[in-house]
Amino acid sequence: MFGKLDWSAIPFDQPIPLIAAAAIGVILAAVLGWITVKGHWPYLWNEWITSVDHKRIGVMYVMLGVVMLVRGFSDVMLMRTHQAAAFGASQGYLPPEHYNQIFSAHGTIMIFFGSMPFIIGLMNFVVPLQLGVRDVAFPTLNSVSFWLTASGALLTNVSLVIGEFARTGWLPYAPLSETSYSPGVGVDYYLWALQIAGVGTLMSGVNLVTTILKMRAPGMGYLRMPMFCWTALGSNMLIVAAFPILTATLAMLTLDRYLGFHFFTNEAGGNPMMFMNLIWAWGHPEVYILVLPAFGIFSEVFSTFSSKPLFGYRSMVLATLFIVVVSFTVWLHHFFTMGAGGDVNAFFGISTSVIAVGTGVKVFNWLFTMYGGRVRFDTPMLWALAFVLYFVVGGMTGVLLAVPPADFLLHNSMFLVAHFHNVIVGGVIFGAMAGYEYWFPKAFGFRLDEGWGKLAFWLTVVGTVVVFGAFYIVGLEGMTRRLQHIDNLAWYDWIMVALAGTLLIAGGVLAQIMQLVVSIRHRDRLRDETGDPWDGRSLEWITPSPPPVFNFPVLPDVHGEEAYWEIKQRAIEQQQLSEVPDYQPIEMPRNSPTGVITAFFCTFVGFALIWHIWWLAALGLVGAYVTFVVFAWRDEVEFEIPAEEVERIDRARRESRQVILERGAPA
Amino acid sequence: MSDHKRLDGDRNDSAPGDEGVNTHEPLSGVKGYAIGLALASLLTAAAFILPGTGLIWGPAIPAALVVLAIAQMGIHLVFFLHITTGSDNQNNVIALAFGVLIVALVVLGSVWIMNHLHHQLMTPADMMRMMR
Amino acid sequence: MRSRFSRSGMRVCLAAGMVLVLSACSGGIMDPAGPVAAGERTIMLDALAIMLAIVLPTMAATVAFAWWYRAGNKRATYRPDFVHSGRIELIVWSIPLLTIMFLGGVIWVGSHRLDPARPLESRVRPLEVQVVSLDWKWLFIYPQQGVASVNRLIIPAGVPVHFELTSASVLNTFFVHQLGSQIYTMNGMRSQLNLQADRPGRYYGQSAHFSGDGFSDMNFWTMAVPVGQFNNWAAAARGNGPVLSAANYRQFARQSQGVKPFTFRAVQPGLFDAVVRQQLPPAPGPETGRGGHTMTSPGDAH
Amino acid sequence: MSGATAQAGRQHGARGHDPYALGHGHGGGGDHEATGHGEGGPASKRIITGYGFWIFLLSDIVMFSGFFAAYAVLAGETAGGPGGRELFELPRVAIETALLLLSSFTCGLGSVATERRSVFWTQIWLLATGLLGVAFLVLEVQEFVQMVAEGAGPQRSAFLSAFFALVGCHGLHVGVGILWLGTMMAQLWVKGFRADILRRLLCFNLFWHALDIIWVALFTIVYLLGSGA
Ligand code: HEO
Ligand code: HEM
Ligand SMILES: [Cu+2]
Repeated sequence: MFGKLDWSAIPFDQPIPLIAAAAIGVILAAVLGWITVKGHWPYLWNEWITSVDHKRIGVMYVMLGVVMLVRGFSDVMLMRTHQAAAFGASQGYLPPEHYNQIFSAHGTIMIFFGSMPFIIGLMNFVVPLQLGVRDVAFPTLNSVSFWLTASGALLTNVSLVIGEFARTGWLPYAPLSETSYSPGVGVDYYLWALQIAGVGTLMSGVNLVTTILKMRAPGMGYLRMPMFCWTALGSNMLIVAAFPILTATLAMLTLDRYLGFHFFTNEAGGNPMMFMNLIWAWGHPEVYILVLPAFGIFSEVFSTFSSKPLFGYRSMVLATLFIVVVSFTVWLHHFFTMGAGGDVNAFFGISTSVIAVGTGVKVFNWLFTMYGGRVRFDTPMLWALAFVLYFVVGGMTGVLLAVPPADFLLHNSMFLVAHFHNVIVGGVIFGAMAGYEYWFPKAFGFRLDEGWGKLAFWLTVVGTVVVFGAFYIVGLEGMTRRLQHIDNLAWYDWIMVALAGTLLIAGGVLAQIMQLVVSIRHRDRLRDETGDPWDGRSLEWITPSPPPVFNFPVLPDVHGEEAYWEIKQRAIEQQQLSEVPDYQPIEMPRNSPTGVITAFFCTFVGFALIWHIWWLAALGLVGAYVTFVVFAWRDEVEFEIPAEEVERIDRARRESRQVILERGAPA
Repeated sequence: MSDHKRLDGDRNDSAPGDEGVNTHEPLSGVKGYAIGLALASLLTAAAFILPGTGLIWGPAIPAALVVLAIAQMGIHLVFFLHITTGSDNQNNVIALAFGVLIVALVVLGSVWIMNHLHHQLMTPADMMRMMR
Repeated sequence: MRSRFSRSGMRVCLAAGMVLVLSACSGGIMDPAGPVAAGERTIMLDALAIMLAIVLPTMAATVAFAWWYRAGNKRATYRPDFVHSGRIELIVWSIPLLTIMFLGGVIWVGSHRLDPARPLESRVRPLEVQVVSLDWKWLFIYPQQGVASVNRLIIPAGVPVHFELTSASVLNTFFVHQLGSQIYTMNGMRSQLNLQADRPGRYYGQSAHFSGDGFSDMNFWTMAVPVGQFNNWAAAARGNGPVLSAANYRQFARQSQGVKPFTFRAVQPGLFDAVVRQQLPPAPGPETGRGGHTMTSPGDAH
Repeated sequence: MSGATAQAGRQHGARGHDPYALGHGHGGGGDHEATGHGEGGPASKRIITGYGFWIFLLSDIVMFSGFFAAYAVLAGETAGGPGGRELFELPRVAIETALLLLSSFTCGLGSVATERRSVFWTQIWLLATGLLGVAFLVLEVQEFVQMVAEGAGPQRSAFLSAFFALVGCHGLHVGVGILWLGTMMAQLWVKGFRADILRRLLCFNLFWHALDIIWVALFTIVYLLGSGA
């Protein structure tokens, strides 16, 4: 009846996950109870859960990302404290089978359910606004994508209490991940969670590519798109081109595990090296999927807070496309030490370091954007500056690892761990934070508190420098990654330093949460009345904060390279707003529960397959198909907002714009 | 209204699979599909039959088959999917080119890497087999 | 070698100094004990120095630009139309490009010279060692001596060693930091590695690739000893200890942790090849995991 | 902010804001017609949908390339079991190919009928397409069953794993396509040529033709080359 699922699946013998799960369960129950008591369900259901508005979906993506980043960080606390206590004779407090799950879960959660949703959420929210259109190309599909990602995140976290998570590292290298060496359900959780979330990501990629290429405000030629749209395009092209490889690879491993195929097994001619090859053919582009949008965010931030257009726009576009293509020719640098020989290693080493050219161009153009500017040090700009200082070091160590003879020494060391955190935290997370601080007022209509924001900034930045600085050094001293127990006492001091740094980051995380709490409490004081709090340059700042469902009452007519800046300057110059347009009724897509329902069924299918509950899997599949048919049968997919309503909403906006105009120079 | 301007087809842009916007080309409609079918059948037949006839130099057969396959894919793209070089089709073709590039990189790259690995990590037994 | 980069000589010293101070003589990769490790370290430091020569000024410029052009600075000129410059564009592309071209040369030559499979130049005939990584211990077979050692690698100093490596089960990495060049061990594959210890000493070695529950303690000491002492050791090893036969091997290949170093008095000839060719089947994994039992045992396929 | 910025704005105001000296600051929505080329505003819904689906298809083809890569690498790993030469029956493959090619043709005729807004003929051709697809699947399943019965199932060797996965993945696509087709025929029956149904028909056509293209790669690389040509 329940396949392999029985009471032994619950880790009664391990207090830590049980207590954690119980705590989360209590909190969740409390939140749900509160919502029920307050009667917020209809609002949540109608306005958020079934929403197909790209802004709402974007916000939900970011919320999922934030929660999962905190979840991933709790793993970090476990790892750091455990390792600090696991030297020599002491075994620490986490047995290997548990510790191994923790670093695997940390990596998986941070990449797939922390950073990816955060970044995709920002793209979802911002790209249509910057392009001057009303939504993404496929709004309902967008909701499906989001909920599938959430479904994957849910499965990953369920593994904490029911069964186990993979103990193989964040990429389940075969043959360790094959049934012979990982008989438990951990790898199965990994496979289905990622497969479901991966489909969501892929569809989100299709959606955004189509949006950017086919839906832009009149006059918005390719070379007039804001830089963030370009990097979003690059990132989503990579998603479309790389995620299918992940899907295929995971499917092969699934076939091996479920049906006894021999893709990557030790037996019958299977080839484990093929797993590494394929997973990295996806894995390397993946890191640029993460970091390209962050580059875009920094481009926007540098330009806005230097009060200058972005320097060297054309080079930036070129560099982005360059990175997109070249990132598909470098994947072997993750297994130089497999022994493919001098020619192959040299080719991939060189092509890897060539990426530094494209990235270097970007860095230099950001510098020259500041040159001759008026630099304002608001929180987003602080993150951007810290990013450049920090990321160039991480990039440099990346290039060092791309030199095969150096990699022969550094592969799989803590130096490598330091490298990728240096670029991921310094690039992706700093970028996400900058974007969060920058676009928060747009999304919610009030700014975030600067004091707490700066505190969070300093704690996090100093903390990361300390932690990963220590990792670089122990890496050079020969320490390997993924150690549950350390018997080389020479590394002790640096592990303690890393622990101290982790505590600083924890302080940063807390300060970041405080910032949100304090800002919500003082939202009236922090209200953004104008819709343009930073003196912005691209079209999202022409809308009120938060923007109405339809974003733009009339699609903006773009006349220049910086669409909004140009409109704003013209208004200031002529001391009047553009003419009142001729408002027309607007058709917007109706909300739809398709996304949640599909994800609901997919979660069940995933869970059922993990535990071999075949009837439930079949039921879930049928449910998903029925959902699809019902969705396809809908007759009314859009609703109309009458012209008067549009006019009423836009009148308020125009009044607040008048304020900007009269001030002559917005703050 | 600019955004309601053209709801049925842009003059300079067409959906993939749609026939070109300036439709009245000679090779459109049923005729186009028929020609496509004829050409594809021809190429398929050639691929199945030629290797058995001894008309092609043995070692060159794989190359011939690959070329035939590429030609047939081209036929499908042009006559069934209406991918052309027309300006209304640029976006579709660029996307296709990007896709083909990625496919080529992944397949050729993997084969190249795995061949080298296989060669470098060959077991003594394999080496014997190679010699033979 | 260093003098070639005289322009950035200062920084070379700085970088090298920094790194060395940080990890002097810790037994890590900065303290090479053989030609391979030394070559690799030099390449690493060279590459680092070249890159620091660009990265450090970039970082300095970041701080300087941001500070000088701060909004409150009355002396800085505001130039909102300075957004494009063909000259700067050219420079911006060529600086990293040139650096990478040079680095590319280093990569090309280095990858070939230090290819792990490439024999070391030496007048001495290399010692053959066959390495098998097992869950979770190391087996070192000395075909020329006819003995084997578990969890301790004994090699003669000053003599090149030619390793052939494979794995009994999952992927591991053989790595002795001070000798250089780690390499994967994989079931059904035979990797090759050439190393040499220049001076006698005790060097830390470990698996550098995660391989399951016993991975953390899958380390071993490498003892580089004078040639005479090595021969004595081999002779002594031939004197006692069990014999490593195929049957023993199957037993030995089962998962275990914390195995104390010991030696095998004799090794069944061709054992290593049998493992590589999978004539000896891959070693079994654990019996169960949470929520699962082994459905097929890896031996079944044969 | 200040005069200087406003100044900059003013300077460029006249000929459109072109700070990057890209040289086409004429601006305005009217000059160019199509989004694809820059300036015409969002494309029509049909183009957006078609293009989105096109991108999806390309991603699907990349997924196939993963399976193709695996097949190419593992094709020689028969582990002492049967190889393609012993297993593949070219006559059946030839029939399969003919069926699929013909179904691509009927599918195209269907789209011509759709363009002429003939529900009857559209349904007829869709039905023909579906039936040809089913016939193809039947042959493929027959082949699989036969191989498994001969002890040449996917568990036998890495080569057979890769074979079953690759060909099976294509078969799965055909199966899903048939399910989709059936659903859509019902929809067309009930709802007629609504705009969204026309868009779905366009997507289905793309999908079906793409499957045929993949089959070309498949029968060439797997069957023809594999049977030792
Ligand atoms: C967002 C994530 C991200 C980013 C952006 C990068 C960027 C780079 N990475 Fe990293 N990486 C990332 C994430 C990872 N990398 C990894 C592993 C990894 C490895 C394998 C090491 C090993 O396993 O032994 C190599 C060789 C690199 C190289 C590089 C290079 C050359 C870049 C370049 O893109 C950096 C370019 C930037 C530069 C160089 C700085 C700015 C340039 C300037 C200022 C110009 C002048 C500079 C020069 C000319 C040098 N990476 C892993 C390990 C996964 C695992 O094993 O678990 C992860 C997760
Ligand atoms: C912010 C603070 C963070 C800290 C202190 C931190 C710390 C760590 C530590 C200690 C490890 C294990 C190292 C080892 O193998 O011994 C690790 C692994 C890893 N981390 Fe983080 N991390 C942080 C954030 C992130 C983020 C944001 C991401 C990704 C977006 C990330 C991705 C990874 C990955 C992929 C691994 C490898 C997991 C594996 O070995 O399988 N980390 N991290
Ligand atoms: Cu990489």
